[in-house]
Amino acid sequence: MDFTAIIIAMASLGGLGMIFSVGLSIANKKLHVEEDPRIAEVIEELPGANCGGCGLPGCAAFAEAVIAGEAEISGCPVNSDEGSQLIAEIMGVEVTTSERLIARVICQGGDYETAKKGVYQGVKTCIGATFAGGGDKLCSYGCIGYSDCVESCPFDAMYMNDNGLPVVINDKCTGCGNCVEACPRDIMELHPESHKLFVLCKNLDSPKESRKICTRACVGCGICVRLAGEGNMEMQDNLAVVNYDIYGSDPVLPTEKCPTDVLAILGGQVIEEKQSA
Amino acid sequence: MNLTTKMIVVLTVLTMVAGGLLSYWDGITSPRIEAYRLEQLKQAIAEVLPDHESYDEVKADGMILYIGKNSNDPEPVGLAFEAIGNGFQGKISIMVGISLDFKKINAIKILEQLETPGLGTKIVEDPSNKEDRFWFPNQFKNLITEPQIDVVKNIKPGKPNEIQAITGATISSVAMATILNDGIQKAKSIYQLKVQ
Amino acid sequence: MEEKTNEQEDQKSGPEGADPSLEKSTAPEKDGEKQEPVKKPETPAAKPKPAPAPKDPRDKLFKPEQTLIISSSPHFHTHDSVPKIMWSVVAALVPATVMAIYYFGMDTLIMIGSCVAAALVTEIIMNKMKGEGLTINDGSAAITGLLLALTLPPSLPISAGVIGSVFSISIGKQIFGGLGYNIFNPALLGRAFLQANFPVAMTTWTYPNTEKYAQIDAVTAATPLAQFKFDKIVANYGDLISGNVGGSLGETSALAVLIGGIFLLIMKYADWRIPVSYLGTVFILGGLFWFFSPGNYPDPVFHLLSGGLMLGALFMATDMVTSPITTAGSWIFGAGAGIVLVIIRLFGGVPEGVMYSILLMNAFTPLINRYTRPKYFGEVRA
Amino acid sequence: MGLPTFKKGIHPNDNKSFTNHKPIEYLPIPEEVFIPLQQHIGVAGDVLVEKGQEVKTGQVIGKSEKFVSAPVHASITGTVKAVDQFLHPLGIKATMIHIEKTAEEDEWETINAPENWETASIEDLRNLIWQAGIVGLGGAAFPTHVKLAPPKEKEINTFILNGVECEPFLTADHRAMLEMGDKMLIGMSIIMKILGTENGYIGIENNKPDAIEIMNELVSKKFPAFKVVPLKVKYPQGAEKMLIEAIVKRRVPAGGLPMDVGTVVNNVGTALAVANAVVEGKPLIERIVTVTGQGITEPKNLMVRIGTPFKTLMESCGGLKESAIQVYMGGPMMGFAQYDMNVPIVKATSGIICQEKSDIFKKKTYPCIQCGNCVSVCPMNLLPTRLSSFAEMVKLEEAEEFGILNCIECGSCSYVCPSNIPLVQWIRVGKLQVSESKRKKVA
Amino acid sequence: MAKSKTTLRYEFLKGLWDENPILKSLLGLCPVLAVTNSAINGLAMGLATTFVLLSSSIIISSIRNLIPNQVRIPAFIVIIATFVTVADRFLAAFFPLISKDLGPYVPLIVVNCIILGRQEAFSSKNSVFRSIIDSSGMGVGFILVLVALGGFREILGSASLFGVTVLGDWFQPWLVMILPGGAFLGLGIFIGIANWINDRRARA
Amino acid sequence: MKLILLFISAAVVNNFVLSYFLGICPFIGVSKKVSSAVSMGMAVTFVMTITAAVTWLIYHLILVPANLEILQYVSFILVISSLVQLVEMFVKKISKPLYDTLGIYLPLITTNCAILGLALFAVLREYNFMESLVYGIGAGAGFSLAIVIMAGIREELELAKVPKPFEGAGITMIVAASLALAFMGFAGLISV
Ligand SMILES: Cc1cc2nc3c(=O)[nH]c(=O)nc-3n(C[C@H](O)[C@H](O)[C@H](O)COP(=O)(O)O)c2cc1C
Ligand SMILES: Cc1cc2nc3c(=O)[nH]c(=O)nc-3n(C[C@H](O)[C@H](O)[C@H](O)COP(=O)(O)O)c2cc1C
Ligand SMILES: Cc1cc2nc3c(=O)[nH]c(=O)nc-3n(C[C@H](O)[C@H](O)[C@H](O)COP(=O)(O)O)c2cc1C
Ligand SMILES: Cc1cc2nc3c(=O)[nH]c(=O)nc-3n(C[C@H](O)[C@H](O)[C@H](O)CO)c2cc1C
Ligand code: SF4
Ligand code: SF4
Ligand code: SF4
Ligand code: SF4
Ligand code: FES
Repeated sequence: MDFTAIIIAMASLGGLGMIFSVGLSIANKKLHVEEDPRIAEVIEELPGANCGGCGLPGCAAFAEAVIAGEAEISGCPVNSDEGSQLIAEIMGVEVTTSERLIARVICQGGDYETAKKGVYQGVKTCIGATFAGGGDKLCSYGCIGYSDCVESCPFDAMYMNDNGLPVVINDKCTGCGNCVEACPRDIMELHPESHKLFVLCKNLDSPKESRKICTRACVGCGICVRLAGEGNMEMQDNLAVVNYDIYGSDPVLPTEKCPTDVLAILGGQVIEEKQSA
Repeated sequence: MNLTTKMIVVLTVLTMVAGGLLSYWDGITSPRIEAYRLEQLKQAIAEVLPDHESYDEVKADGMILYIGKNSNDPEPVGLAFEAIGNGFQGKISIMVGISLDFKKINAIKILEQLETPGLGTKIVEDPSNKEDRFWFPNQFKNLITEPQIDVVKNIKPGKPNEIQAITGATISSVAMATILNDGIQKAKSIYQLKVQ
Repeated sequence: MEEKTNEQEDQKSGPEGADPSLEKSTAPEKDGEKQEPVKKPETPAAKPKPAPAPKDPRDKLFKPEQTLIISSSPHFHTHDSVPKIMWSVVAALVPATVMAIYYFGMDTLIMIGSCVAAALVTEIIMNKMKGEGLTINDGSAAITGLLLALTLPPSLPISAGVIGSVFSISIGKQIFGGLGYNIFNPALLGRAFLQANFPVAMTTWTYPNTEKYAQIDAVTAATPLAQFKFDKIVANYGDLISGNVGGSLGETSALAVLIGGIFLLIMKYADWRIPVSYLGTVFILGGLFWFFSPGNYPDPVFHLLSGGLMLGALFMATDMVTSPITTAGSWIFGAGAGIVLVIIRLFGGVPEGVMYSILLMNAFTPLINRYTRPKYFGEVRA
Repeated sequence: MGLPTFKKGIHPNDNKSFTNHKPIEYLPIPEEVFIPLQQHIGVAGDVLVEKGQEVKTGQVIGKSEKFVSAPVHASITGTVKAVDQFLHPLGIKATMIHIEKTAEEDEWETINAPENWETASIEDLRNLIWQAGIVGLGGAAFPTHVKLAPPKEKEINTFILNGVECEPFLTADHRAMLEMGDKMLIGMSIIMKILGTENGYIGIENNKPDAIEIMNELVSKKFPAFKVVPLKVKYPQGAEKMLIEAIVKRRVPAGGLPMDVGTVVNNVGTALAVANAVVEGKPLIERIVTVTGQGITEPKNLMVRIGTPFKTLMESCGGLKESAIQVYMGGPMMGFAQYDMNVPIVKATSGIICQEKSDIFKKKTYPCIQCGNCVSVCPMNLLPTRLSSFAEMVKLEEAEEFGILNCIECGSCSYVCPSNIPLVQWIRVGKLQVSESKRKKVA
Repeated sequence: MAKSKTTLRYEFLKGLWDENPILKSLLGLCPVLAVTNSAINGLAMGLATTFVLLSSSIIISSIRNLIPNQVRIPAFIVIIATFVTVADRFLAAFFPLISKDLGPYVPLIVVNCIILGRQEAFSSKNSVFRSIIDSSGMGVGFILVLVALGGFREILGSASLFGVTVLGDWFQPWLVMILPGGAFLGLGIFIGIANWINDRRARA
Repeated sequence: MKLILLFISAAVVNNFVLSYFLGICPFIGVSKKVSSAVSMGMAVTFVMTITAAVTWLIYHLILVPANLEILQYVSFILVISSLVQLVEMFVKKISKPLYDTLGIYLPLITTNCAILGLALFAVLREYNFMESLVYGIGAGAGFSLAIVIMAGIREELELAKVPKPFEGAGITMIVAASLALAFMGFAGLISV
């Protein structure tokens, strides 16, 4: 065993190591750029879907905004409460839990229920169809049915049913609102979980018109308004509207009285049950 | 310990340990590696030179001549050297065994090459040729080197200094001839200078 | 875009009286994904139906007197279509195919047939695997098979041709998404694959069955380019034009290729800029080398007529899918391919570089497109 | 080389022989009209009438005080039946005023035209044009008084009268030039007086030799300052930017307006309307509409009241054939498909085209084969194939970088695409999304 | 990174499929591509890598608290490089033929992203025992893919497996499979198939 | 002339990525956008050049005289990683834009086979200092060429309908295979 060789080796490599560690430590002092280490920590805790549901261009941007105090800690709609809690720990504050939002499909005019106005040919997206008279369904207010909302959902929380209507899978919906953005007809709406009563129609046509257009259109008969009581619901432009500020969370309303079955009480269940028949 | 010292100490200690460890390992492995290298060399020389007992090394100009000897024979049995040159893709290095007058190749062995598999690699062996997988390197056995080694294509060589090119790898074949021709020239001049 | 016809429209609403939506109320249950309703929703299926009610609630709905087409402008369209273009290319390849059969015998026909068939079958299989409609009618797979066959040496085993054809369509085209999305020319990629796979078979040539070569008993021939590269022999132009030389099936007769190519250019199915710049660059660059050192380098006309240049420039470089869409891009594409070709032919390890030059420029095409985007009307660029 | 024109563009079959020889017919006053409040680019007016109210022809029934807006007038004398949502030819529900005819003869409520326009002040003239509710009749329906009020720093030195009518089938402008050229040129003079320019050009495509001849004659007789410019037949020659390039060789900058290069362009119909308003005090209540195509029994050029349902026009043309499968408002390249014949004629309706066969229906769509045809025809020098894929893949930044907002939706690209890709529709989607995301960024 | 909940079993198995370093994380691709022209080379490379991975994990996880963050990477690399040298010399001394075939790719294990990646992501944060489990899982996953890819390429490219001829004379070897193009192609197909299987599993 | 040929050989004919499989991780990872590919290419070229110079010095001035070739890997990698880290810190300090386009890629490069491979090849082939330097630049240029082409193609493929399982890495490998096939055309052009 040649010990000199070993010593030389230790000395040379050790020397190299020393030189560079000295260099690095000097550099570490002289060249250090301050950056909040919490940004990285927050990013760790985010789900990383980069869905934009928070209104910022991505998870990293959201993290920076949280650190800068420009965004709510619970502002990420996707993050679990547990996750938000962890971020809060990083930030050293309490989280305010907001009520869960769920997307609702406010139309029941599927292929089966609505009148057709012709044959649509062209781009099979809802927004594309708006440039050519809005698809082949006659209703100018209802769902076009080319699934823009479904495509836009980053969490696979939607699908199109056989009747050509979108369906939200409640458990998967995070309330990010992408589908609301995507829908050119404003059929998708975000509602707090506590909203139970819905008028599943957007048609503003006169009763005469709407009867001709869809078997599941609100025909503006006003029965529901009368049953619900003044102030709780009202008719606006031939359409019944629920006043959610004071009503709609715990309604006791005989929904079957609605002649076209647009009135629905939706719990957590999939809206499809209401729409497919 | 503050951070800076810690950084320096940790890295220095680590590298020292690593250096020591490796040097120790070097002591164990390098003799074996060296032995293997020598073994390989000896084997290659043995393959290209006729029977011999030992060889002398003559170094010059970056080339080593191995002169094969038998103890009871004053004349060396022949000469071996490594010829290196460019092939189709990269360097080809060939161990050449040659007669002392440099007129006749005894045999060659290709030590390294980077030719295209299946094409240029036929200079080493040709698995598709069932009769003689080594037909190409075997062509060099007892090949006459004067005036120089020539390559012919698609026909059987007519002259004693000709070899037949590999179909589809003319470049590699020609490169072999060139490397040998150049190497022989160089070895010859070294031999004449140093040995004679 | 799937087309919708009136008939389909009718079928969609189901047979008279039957209520398709009734079945749907038992729509796929996703376990755990649905919560129990707060209150059982009243579905009409559960609701007692008023007895004499109209059979179908939709009877009351509006029915247009005349079903009209709703589409976005423009409502006019040319009469060109993808299949029309593709089958015209096949037609344009007929002269070269005929010459190939004439020179290399009926085996050629079998080779071409197998390659085309393999291409079509692969296309069908890939269509099925991807779960999409059949796309063989558009003709592009047939072109790929045909062009691949025309670039193969006459003596290549049929099985190798079939392997190449399968590779062309599966890896060269369908894996990128099918027609229109491939980056590399599928036929050439298939050929490059074969070249690397079976290098010897792919560089073994035979002479045409013509009188000129009847006496020569050599099994293997050399292509004019290889002859020049390794032995500095220049073939005569007449043979090059008519195709009476060794080489790939469809490339030997410059004239036959040219006839088909000109047809394509006239029909505007191929961008004239690409062959012009490709051939032009080869002519000029090759000419320069020849001018300064005629002994070492072949003359430019020889360059143009020999090897697969004509076939490549007219039929393969012009494949619109894999060439730039901008006009400036087309010029650059052709010129780049020309430069690469001359470098490979004069200095490379292989005698012919058409395939590689086009494949390389295919790789550059996205970048070319990117950097040659024309200024749009009134654009001011920083 | 000959006639001036612009770069790129296409040559669709012009199909004008259906109606180009048919004189303009006056459609009898219709039984009812539906007058949308919004028939122009800009702010919609407020309703000035109530249900049950009697209105006279020419009476203002909707208007807004906002600058970029135009009033609408009753086009017949009658009673207001309803103010409600009705289907607009653009495929949306819009507020319209439904008037039922009560008198066979018009009772006019005109605007105060000056005695002699040549001495009237520019302010008055412009005001008059606003009162008359005149908007561009070339298709975009931009309020003309706004166009004629360029900001001070933009000096306007050229006016071009757009008599190109490059869309296939349409002949309304062509007939107007033949039959009402006189009045039209007076309108042009008025516009040029307002703009204060001396250089007037009249651009006409070479497939209307009779119009060129008549205009030349009129010009040489009465308006020697004007110049008639015959243009090579090519679509979309009529688009402002192309026309300006063809005639005065100026390029409107991207995102800019013609006035950025000192030019204003107006349609021949607009000039006619200006003359009607200024000389006769008649607001814009009628326009020429070409009803044509294989799918209509008897193609015609009709002078019709704004608000007349399509149905009425078709009946006067012998009705829609059984075999008709498509009807659109406007030309085949830019027109809007219709499915309900109750929609009314609006100020921007230049024609109703009824087709028996459709070029695109049932035609298969293939993936883009990168042939570059679309690139080689786009008059705006865009890469339509890329724009459409960007829109499809929602790559808005790239789309904007590639100039999607500059597309004039002329349809040339879709027309030539061998893969039959609905390029323009995708591009429209992209444009909408890009401008939305831009707006969001600003907000 | 609250991984403490996961079971040891999963800690090991994840390397085989769910977090397979090659098919999922796409790390350490250079040796994968370069040396898989035969199954035996793949195996040797896999073993060498696993050795380095395992030994450096042990060392790093045991001294993880001593190393300051700023010199983390140099320190890790020195440790890794040491073991690589050990392995390289070992091969050269005892398996010279394989060492020759693997050429310069053994030293390149130093910079193999898998090893550094595992140290960064796991060993520097977990106990020695967990690190060993994790590294062996990763190592086995690595070896499996290497051998499979090596086998695939060897069969097609040389008609043999582990040096034994398996395909008869009728088979003309696909030389491209032992060339660079074949390496990329083979790995691409492997990745595609792996994703396809995952998709199917996710949907089922 | 030798140096020029060496450069072309390293950049094109024996491309590091396409024929030696070095630096595949960044080649796959950072080739999604042309702009970042260009930055990565520049960063790699920069580090390669430094590496070629520094490792040559270390090898020939320290390791060979002291007969310590066994420390080759350790010392090379130590030097490279420390240097890169220093450069990164430096860039971050002096220029934010430069850091954003180049700096953030630097740490990725430490663990890039291409760098160490370059150092080892240069030693293996017994290049002198100048050759070593040119080899470094050429290899960097070759890497940049490959990654920029790949990024261009991948940007285009964003618009393509690649089957789901092959999206991303799968198709990237297939493209790399095709590129490797195409680059075989340069085989035998130069054999240095
Ligand atoms: C992918 C590829 C690899 C090649 N590899 C070699 C090679 O290793 N050796 C060689 O001499 N030629 C090689 N070539 C060159 C050609 O095969 C060339 O045509 C041949 O050298 C000419 O020989 P021939 O006249 O017998 O056909 C290669 C060509 C290609 C396309
Ligand atoms: C938002 C907007 C503002 C405009 N402002 C003016 C203007 O200030 N002056 C003007 O002369 N034209 C203006 N225009 C009209 C355009 O010049 C042009 O006439 C109109 O966009 C229709 O042209 P087209 O039919 O060729 O598309 C404006 C148009 C739009 C859409
Ligand atoms: C593609 C395209 C084609 C057009 N073709 C015509 C045309 O043929 N005739 C016309 O008067 N205006 C045409 N226009 C409208 C003009 O661009 C411009 O808006 C109009 O001439 C302005 O006049 P106005 O404000 O009086 O309508 C076209 C616009 C576009 C975008
Ligand atoms: C002018 C022209 C040339 C073509 N050349 C080729 C070709 O060289 N190779 C090929 O596979 N397909 C070719 N095609 C067919 C088609 O474009 C090709 O299959 C696509 O690349 C598949 O996406 C050509 C088509 C046209 C119109
Ligand atoms: S359904 Fe709508 S709100 Fe819910 S997750 Fe999907 S896109 Fe977001
Ligand atoms: S809800 Fe809206 S986006 Fe969804 S399919 Fe209907 S119209 Fe389209
Ligand atoms: S992109 Fe727009 S401007 Fe260009 S041709 Fe198409 S529609 Fe016309
Ligand atoms: S014309 Fe159609 S097929 Fe051709 S490039 Fe344009 S979009 Fe693609
Ligand atoms: S293994 Fe080579 S760069 Fe990652």
